Amino acid sequence: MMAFVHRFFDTSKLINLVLNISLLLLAVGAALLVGAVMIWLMDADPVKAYQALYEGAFGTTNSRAETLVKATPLLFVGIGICVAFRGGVVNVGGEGQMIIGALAAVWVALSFDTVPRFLENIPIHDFPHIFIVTASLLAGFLAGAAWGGIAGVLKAYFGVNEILSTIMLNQIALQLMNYLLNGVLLDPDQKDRVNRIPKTARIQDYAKLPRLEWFSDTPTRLHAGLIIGLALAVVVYILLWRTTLGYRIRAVGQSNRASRYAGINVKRQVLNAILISGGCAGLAGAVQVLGLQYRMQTDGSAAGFTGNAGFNGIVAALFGGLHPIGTIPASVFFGALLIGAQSIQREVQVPASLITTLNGLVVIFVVSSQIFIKRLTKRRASVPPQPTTPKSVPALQEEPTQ
Amino acid sequence: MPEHLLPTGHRRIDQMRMQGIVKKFPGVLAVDHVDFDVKAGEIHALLGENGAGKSTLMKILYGLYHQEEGQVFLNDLPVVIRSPNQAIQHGIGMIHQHFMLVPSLTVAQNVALGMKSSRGFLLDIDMVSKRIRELSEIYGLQVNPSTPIWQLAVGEQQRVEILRALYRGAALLILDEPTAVLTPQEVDDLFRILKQMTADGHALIFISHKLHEVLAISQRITVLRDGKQVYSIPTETATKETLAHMMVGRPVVLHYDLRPIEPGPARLRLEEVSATSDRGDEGLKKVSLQLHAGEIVGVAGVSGNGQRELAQVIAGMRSTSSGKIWLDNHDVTNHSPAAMNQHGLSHIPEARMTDGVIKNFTVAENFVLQNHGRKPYAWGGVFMNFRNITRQCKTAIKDYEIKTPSHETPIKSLSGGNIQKLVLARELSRQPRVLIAAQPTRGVDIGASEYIHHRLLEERTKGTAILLISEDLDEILALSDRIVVMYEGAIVGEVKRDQADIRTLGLMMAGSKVPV
Amino acid sequence: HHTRSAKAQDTFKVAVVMPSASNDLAFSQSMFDALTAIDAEMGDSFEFVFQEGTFVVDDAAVALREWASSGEYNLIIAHGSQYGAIIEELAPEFPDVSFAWGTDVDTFGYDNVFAYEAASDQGGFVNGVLAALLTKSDVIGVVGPIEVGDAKLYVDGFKAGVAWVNPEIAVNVNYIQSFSDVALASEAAQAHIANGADVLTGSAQMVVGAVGVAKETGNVLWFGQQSNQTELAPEIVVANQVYHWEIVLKDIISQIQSGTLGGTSYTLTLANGGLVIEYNDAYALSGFDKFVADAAIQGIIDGTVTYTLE
Amino acid sequence: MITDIIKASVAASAIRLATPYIFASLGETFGQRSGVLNLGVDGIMLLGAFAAYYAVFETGNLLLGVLAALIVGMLLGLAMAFISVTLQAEQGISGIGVYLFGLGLSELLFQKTVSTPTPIEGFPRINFPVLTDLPVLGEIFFHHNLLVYVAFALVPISSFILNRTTFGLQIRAVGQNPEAADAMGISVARVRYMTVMIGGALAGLAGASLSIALLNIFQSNLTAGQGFIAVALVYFGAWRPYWVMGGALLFSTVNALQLQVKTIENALGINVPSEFAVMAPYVVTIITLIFASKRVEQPTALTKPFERGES
Ligand SMILES: Nc1ncnc2c1ncn2[C@@H]1O[C@H](COP(=O)(O)OP(=O)(O)OP(=O)(O)O)[C@@H](O)[C@H]1O
Ligand SMILES: Nc1ncnc2c1ncn2[C@@H]1O[C@H](COP(=O)(O)OP(=O)(O)OP(=O)(O)O)[C@@H](O)[C@H]1O
Ligand SMILES: [Mg+2]
Ligand SMILES: [Mg+2]
Repeated sequence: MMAFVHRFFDTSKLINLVLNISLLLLAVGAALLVGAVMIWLMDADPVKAYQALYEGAFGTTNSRAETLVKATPLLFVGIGICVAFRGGVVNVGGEGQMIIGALAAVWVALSFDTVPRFLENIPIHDFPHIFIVTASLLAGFLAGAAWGGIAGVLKAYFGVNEILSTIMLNQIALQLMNYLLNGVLLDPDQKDRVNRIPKTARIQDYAKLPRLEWFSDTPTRLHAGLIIGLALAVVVYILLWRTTLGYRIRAVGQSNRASRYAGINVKRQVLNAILISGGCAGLAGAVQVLGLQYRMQTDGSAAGFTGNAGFNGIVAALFGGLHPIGTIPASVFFGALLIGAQSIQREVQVPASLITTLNGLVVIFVVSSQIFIKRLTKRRASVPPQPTTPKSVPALQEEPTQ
Repeated sequence: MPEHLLPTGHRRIDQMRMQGIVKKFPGVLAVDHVDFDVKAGEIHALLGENGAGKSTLMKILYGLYHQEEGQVFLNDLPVVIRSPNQAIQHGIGMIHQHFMLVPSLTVAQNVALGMKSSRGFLLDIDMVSKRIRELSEIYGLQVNPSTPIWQLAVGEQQRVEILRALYRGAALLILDEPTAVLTPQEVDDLFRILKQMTADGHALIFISHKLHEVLAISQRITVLRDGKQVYSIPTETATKETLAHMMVGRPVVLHYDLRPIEPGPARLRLEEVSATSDRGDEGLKKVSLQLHAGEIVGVAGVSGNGQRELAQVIAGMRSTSSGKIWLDNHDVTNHSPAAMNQHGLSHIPEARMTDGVIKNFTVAENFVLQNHGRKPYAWGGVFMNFRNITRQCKTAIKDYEIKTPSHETPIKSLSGGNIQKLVLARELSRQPRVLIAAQPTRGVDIGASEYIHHRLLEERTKGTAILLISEDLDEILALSDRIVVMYEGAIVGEVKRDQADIRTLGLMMAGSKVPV
Repeated sequence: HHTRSAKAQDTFKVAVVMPSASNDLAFSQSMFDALTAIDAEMGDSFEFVFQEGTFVVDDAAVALREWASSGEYNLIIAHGSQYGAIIEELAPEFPDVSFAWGTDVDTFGYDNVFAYEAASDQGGFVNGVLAALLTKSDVIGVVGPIEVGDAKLYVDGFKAGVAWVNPEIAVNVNYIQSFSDVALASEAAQAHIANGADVLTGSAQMVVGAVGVAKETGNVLWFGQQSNQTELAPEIVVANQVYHWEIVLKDIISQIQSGTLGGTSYTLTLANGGLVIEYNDAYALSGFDKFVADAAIQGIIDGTVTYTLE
Repeated sequence: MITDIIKASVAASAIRLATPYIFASLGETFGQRSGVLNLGVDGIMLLGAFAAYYAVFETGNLLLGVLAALIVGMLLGLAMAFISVTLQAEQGISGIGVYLFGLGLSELLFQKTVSTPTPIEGFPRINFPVLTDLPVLGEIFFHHNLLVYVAFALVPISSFILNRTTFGLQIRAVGQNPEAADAMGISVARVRYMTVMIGGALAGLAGASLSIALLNIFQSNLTAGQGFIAVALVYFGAWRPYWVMGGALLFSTVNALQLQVKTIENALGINVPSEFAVMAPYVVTIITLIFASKRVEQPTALTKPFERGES
């Protein structure tokens, strides 16, 4: 743990961090400036709009809570993306993996429609609750991992490019969700209605992740998923840089050839990377259901459930330097942006599409500003040569795994 | 050079002069006020240790880097060269240390790359191929224009690079370590071509770590050390010893004393091993070989005759199509690299930058590439033990005199020689019973080469069985107890060290069966 | 122009969240049009704000909670059946705030929740009757989004209407599993036509693609649903079932004004005028066909025409 | 039963469905061959679709519509090139940014201009003398609008450009070994700018093919994610135009087939859940790839920004 603290608090890193953050803010500012012009062109007041953005994201206890709620699935997906990309796997299947994870979690949660007797007899406070929630989360992780694993097996053993397979698997997962929510998982109350809504029954209270009541006096939707996400970030950080498994995954991500030379089973590590990544995305889905929505429902689209977290998590991870710890602030940043942007729509009544445009601009400006950060860090690193953190982004597409 | 082959608009270079060139990189003064010149019809050699600044100086001339100070003159006119494109237009060509070829394209396509086509925006590969054949004939460079580069051996790729420079009508040609990957025969061929080029009025700059080559081919020699020009003399007044001394800053031992050792029991046995090459043909044909404790067996051969496959098959990186491999009487045929490591095999791979190390990993991380999951580097095979890794790596850095800012530096910012030393340190630290050393000193300067050779000999004394694969016959002759020669995937002969001479070895490498 | 200003105390303020664009010619637009109509009628004493394009369920939760906790709105509408779970959670938390949601009938037992739905099977039935009368090939095609909710109700009603006229007529239904894929909807329509359909209908916003195909083919008719789609293809649209949520909203408003915050669930029907069959005047419907359709409408209203949905 | 399913109309449908994919995937092929991954294709398609639609809506001139889509696509390609080549931004994310930007802006502009989905007169079906009236073949091949033929004509043209021209050679070299290309005097940046702009223009055209040729209408998110499938199809086709076309046709054929099966399933007496029918093209695409050969010329520098002197 000391080494961990040390890693994050040496001065040169601190300066880099400050630089990073100021540039990030500058880029966001530039994007918002362009956005201001657009808002103004829409006959709305940009100042009021951005006030609304800030207020919407941070202004009240509730908005702060909502920002964190929005950040939670981004964090889970982002952490998974760190593992995948470090292992040289471009996992754009977060959407599908979230869906499958959520389906598994809700299925397990629902199967405990009463607290089983054997759980009640254990004299630990809240044991049935902890057991059922853990089982549901685990199911979410495993199912997400399995769904990612399909792409992993296809890549490692059949040479099918994972960008292709994960894009396709997202659609397949979506249809699977629609099928199950309108079929075996359908809320029994809905079964006999002609115009039934494709949703599951609500999970029991003891299957829910608790809300974080200490966060404020008034109830918010902030739930324990955030805490799990933070813990997961630390765990995955340790996994990647403190364990032999992480070493192997990173080695394979950097060089298939050198890894093969080193006796590392490249295919297995490719699979490991995407299994973990898919598992994290699966957890994101599970947490959304167990902590927030308490049931699954579909409007026929993936985003209706995931809120695009499967994609936004990639952005968060890359802005977080493909580092699980860096992904934490990056997720909060994006959570705030997404929440604040909606508030613009409500407060100054600009179309939702302006908000989407604005999000696009922020992503573009922030990602474009990275080069200046890179240049600055390089110049700073001049004399003497600095030991670098594992910051380098692995080459995404190296040789085919054969 | 025959006039009809010169592209139009091309300029003749009678004289090129670089004056007071300074180039800084973050933290290093790579080139420090260097004057350098070359004339038409002459070869000027550039010498220096790894990282002395040779490549940097030449990249400035070729427009890849820009000098902070100094001026380049062509035919006494100051010129500014901002890009390779401008260099090419001035008639400057460069053959890079790492080949600049596109593997999936054919020879002709690589040559045509970046050239104007006679048919406008349509490619005219037939025309290019025809001209390539003409040039091949004139200079005796055999290549098939329609072969993709990835199918060519390194030596052949080198020929393509030279052909391309000739094709483009380079009046001034920079050759950055062109011989590092060539066999003696290929070097002879190259030298013949270079001489022909100078006779045709080309100006040539030649970089090499091999002193005898420099002495043999150049008219003038300049030595760089730490970016500074420390020595510039006509070749006829230079000797190996002075040159080595000037480069390294201390005297260098150029000959080794190989005391005979009684070889121990056989450690590695190959029985009629065959394997398929990357190209899909039979790369290894029924190779049988025995390696005893305490001996160095040299594998000589022209590159691309199965040496790569041999090393990879033993290391478990390539599967055999038939035959058996025994390590200490265990059948290890087609075992994984991990298993081979377990059995006590160490392997210095030929392609150190792509196979031997992970460029973005730190020195320390690279130091435990194979053993990261084992004691003392890991707890229970799960958690890395960085305290031990750091300690052992620091010891290795000290013992092997590896020049690196720290054990946490990404290995890619070390020079090739130092990377090679780290690989060596790692492989020897595992106390191997058998060591495969493939091209251990390729592209490494003489100071470092000397060091690596000493280490190999020490290892031999300790009783390790060593297979030394090298295209450098001098190295083979200096270090091997026995020498086997490979040709077209098969072992075509074996000689004892004291019976070996360069001429017969050269003949065997060319495929003639010399009975031993 | 619908910005919130708390000046007039007696202004009735509504906030609504909806899944797609407010001008989607379908579900979201039906609510937007209703609110606009009420706004026109009540003038200064009515105001509404909206958040459109909120297909992400979770985002709707943020908006609804924000509105609820602001305490500024007399009524908060969650226009989308996928938002039900949010209302279920918010309602007990904000007992003084009135919520409405649809399309569903469930008020979750809370007395501050209104629920509303449309008996779209009724208009579907009428459309089906007309379609059956007009088809010459005896093949009719339906393009649907996903096989649930409002869309399924309409389609099932439509099928019943066709069967009421002539059970021999084939009604081919294609749920393309998307509310937004216009291209797929268009190809589904092509497939229907290639298999002999000469009358088409469909539900949800992606059907504009199908309307286009019908129009281009020339001799294929279209029946609209949710909004008046006549302008998409004046030559071939025969009739539309249009939702008039105004009648529900008006009642809700008056209930709230008299102190009742919820507890009622509404259904738009032909009888209560919430569902209206709007004919396309430009289409020359024969007197007989119109007579039968009107008879069906009347029959449904007075209960003489009954049907069962599959 | 089989003859009920496999009909000329299904083939014709497949050809129409494939058209936007072919445009967009060919464009993406150019970019990727030179080493630039543009994940923002869908956003460019949307803006191209809107530009074409709006131009036709205002002027009724179809050529102007095509031109508008090309220009808008090219400009977005230019922006994408600037971001990923000059600013060397992470290509995966900048693509997502461009996607969001295009998705939002196309809808915003639509709402501010036309506002409600309004049909326009798009490219008409071409009536070929004799050919159009041929049985079966006429319906499959000679019953389409101009842009459909342009899309398919672009396949051999793209293949020709990539394999037989100096520009194509430069593209391949830059995508495989930018250092080598640079050393041979080729401007890596110039080549990448051009390919990404070509990619943008073709993505714009893909959008136009939807809004002014196949659907003749605009609506928010008209493409419904087709741009992402187009990127996937580039991998399917392993960066070769003909294979990319094959992928687009395979995907679209399965899609047309599932629509056909669903349409007549009552008559066939079967009941395939819609969800599985809609899933079919995705599943078939993946499965096909498992059996496809893998020996390809891969742009090894894909997603890697190039900077001279960095090795
Ligand atoms: N791209 C670069 N960025 C930073 N520093 C560099 C770069 N290229 C070279 N250097 C520095 O310049 C110095 C000279 O390097 P150069 O490649 O010219 O050496 P060299 O003489 O060619 O060595 P070798 O014999 O290994 O080829 C090195 O010490 C190195 O630190
Ligand atoms: N990107 C870089 N950043 C910093 N230093 C660099 C970089 N590239 C090269 N160098 C430095 O340039 C020097 C020579 O590098 P080069 O790549 O020529 O080595 P090499 O060719 O592998 O060595 P050898 O001559 O042994 O083959 C090294 O000392 C290395 O530190
Ligand atoms: Mg070097
Ligand atoms: Mg060099």
